[in-house]
Amino acid sequence: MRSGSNVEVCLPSELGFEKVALSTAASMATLMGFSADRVEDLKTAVAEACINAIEHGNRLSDTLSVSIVLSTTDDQLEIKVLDHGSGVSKHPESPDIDRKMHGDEDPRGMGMFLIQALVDEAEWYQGPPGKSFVRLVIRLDKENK
Amino acid sequence: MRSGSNVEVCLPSELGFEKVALSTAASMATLMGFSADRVEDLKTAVAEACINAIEHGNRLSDTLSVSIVLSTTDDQLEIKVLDHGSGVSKHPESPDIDRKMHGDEDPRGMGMFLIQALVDEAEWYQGPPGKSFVRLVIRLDKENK
Amino acid sequence: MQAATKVTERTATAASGSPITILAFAGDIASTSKDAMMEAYHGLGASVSKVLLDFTAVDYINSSGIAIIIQMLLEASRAGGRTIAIFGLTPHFNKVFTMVGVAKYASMSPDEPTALATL
Amino acid sequence: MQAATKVTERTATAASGSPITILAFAGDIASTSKDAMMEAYHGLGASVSKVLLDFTAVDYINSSGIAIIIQMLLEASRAGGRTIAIFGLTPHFNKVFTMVGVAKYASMSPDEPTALATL
Ligand SMILES: Nc1ncnc2c1ncn2[C@@H]1O[C@H](COP(=O)(O)OP(=O)(O)O)[C@@H](O)[C@H]1O
Ligand SMILES: Nc1ncnc2c1ncn2[C@@H]1O[C@H](COP(=O)(O)OP(=O)(O)O)[C@@H](O)[C@H]1O
Repeated sequence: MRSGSNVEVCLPSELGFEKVALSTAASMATLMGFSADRVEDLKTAVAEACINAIEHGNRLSDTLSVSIVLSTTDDQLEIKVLDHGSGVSKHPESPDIDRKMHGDEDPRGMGMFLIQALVDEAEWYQGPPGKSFVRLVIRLDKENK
Repeated sequence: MRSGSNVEVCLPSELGFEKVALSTAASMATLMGFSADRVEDLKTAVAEACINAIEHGNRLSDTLSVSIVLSTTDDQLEIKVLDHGSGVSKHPESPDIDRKMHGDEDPRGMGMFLIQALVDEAEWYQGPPGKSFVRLVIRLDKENK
Repeated sequence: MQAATKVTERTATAASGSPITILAFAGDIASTSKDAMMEAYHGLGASVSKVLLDFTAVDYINSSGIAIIIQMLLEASRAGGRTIAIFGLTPHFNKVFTMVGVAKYASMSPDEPTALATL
Repeated sequence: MQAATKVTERTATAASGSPITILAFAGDIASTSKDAMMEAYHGLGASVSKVLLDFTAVDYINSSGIAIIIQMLLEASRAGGRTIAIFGLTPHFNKVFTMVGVAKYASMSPDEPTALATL
């Protein structure tokens, strides 16, 4: 595979389509040689990033789309998920199951936590419309660690 | 799923990336409710269409990409695979295994035949650069026939 | 575009002899699953004290889906005296459920026999 | 970006008692597989008269890959006296191989025991 090969996917802002992005990302990662375990981690991270872009970024608008840019280098896969919102302004607290079980915290609010826990790098950028994104990276040298 | 939801994928003109498109298409078709059998047929048709776009249309150029546009309606999935070549000017003969086994025909040359055999509609269009494409359709009402 | 969540109810007997109600899910577990899942849960008789959630036929779960399960655990804990346990998750989702803390409030087993043995 | 094709050679005995050479493929069968596949085929001793191609561990085959198999069948037919049979294809690729006519020149069985029984 040429280093620097890019794949781009555009999705409608409709829940469920995150599964299309997840399949595309899983296929790329498998081709690059990531193990089945890490591909599973990536699938969940990409799904959560797309759900957030669809729901929070594009607010389910049927005129806005979510872009996913997958870029490969020899040793890593970088995935940017872009939406038309203003981006993530503050990182939520990590979910606290005890607080959730006492009704002191919304049962939701686990997406960004999972993304961060499942990939090697996750960063959120606020940009002009269409250019807010989260950038995920998984690295091949983290295999078998 | 909203009727008219579109997904677009852009691939580099590098053999192997057809597998990324095939995964994306398979995921869309599965979400729409196509059976596992028909999803397998679609995977092969999309892979062959992408291989032709990469090899014949874009001639493996690292500056040209292949676009795949997947459009859904209530009862069908349409997939266009676009490249930067001048398109298919004449349809090849169907492959003849006897001629191949006698060395009278190239062992290759089965892609377009398979595409046509595996989907409900397949048409090739010659267009300006970036706009030559093959259009594939699978219809839900052909399920269980 | 989400695959509809199917919920099937069946009963079994735990190793201890207690009757167990199993809610088996199939399809996706996502925000759209909420009604199907919570209706099935609310439909359980008040006397049901042990519930097993069967994820064997599920292959996609997202964080909104996990929130529905947390909601169930919270209702069970509030009602008091009802135990919920989980089986049939893939190793990946076993890890994810553990990461978000679900494992602290519901025991998780690989399959039905193992789950029944622990109740 | 193609997964490298692995070819492993092993031997077995057919129901008829004849010795069989099995070439087992793993990975993708595509244009990039040509060298690995044809080298393995050319490496077979001249005395080998029955060859089974095992596709059990293959999950992607494209038309360029099928062309390589036709090339093998053609060489076997030209050499004379060598039979090639196929097993382990998924139902989908079984259909595809039949569509392009490969089934006319190589018998296709679902698995190894069935293939050995027919040789
Ligand atoms: N792409 C995004 N654009 C705007 N806001 C976002 C985006 N992603 C996440 N957020 C904000 O961060 C919060 C936490 O997100 P997350 O942890 O995924 O949980 P949930 O989506 O269940 O609320 C969201 O509720 C939202 O306010
Ligand atoms: N996208 C395309 N652009 C230009 N020519 C094409 C394209 N797809 C197919 N062709 C032409 O049609 C021929 C037959 O294609 P196909 O049946 O797929 O077999 P193969 O690719 O093995 O030659 C190709 O050799 C090529 O000349």
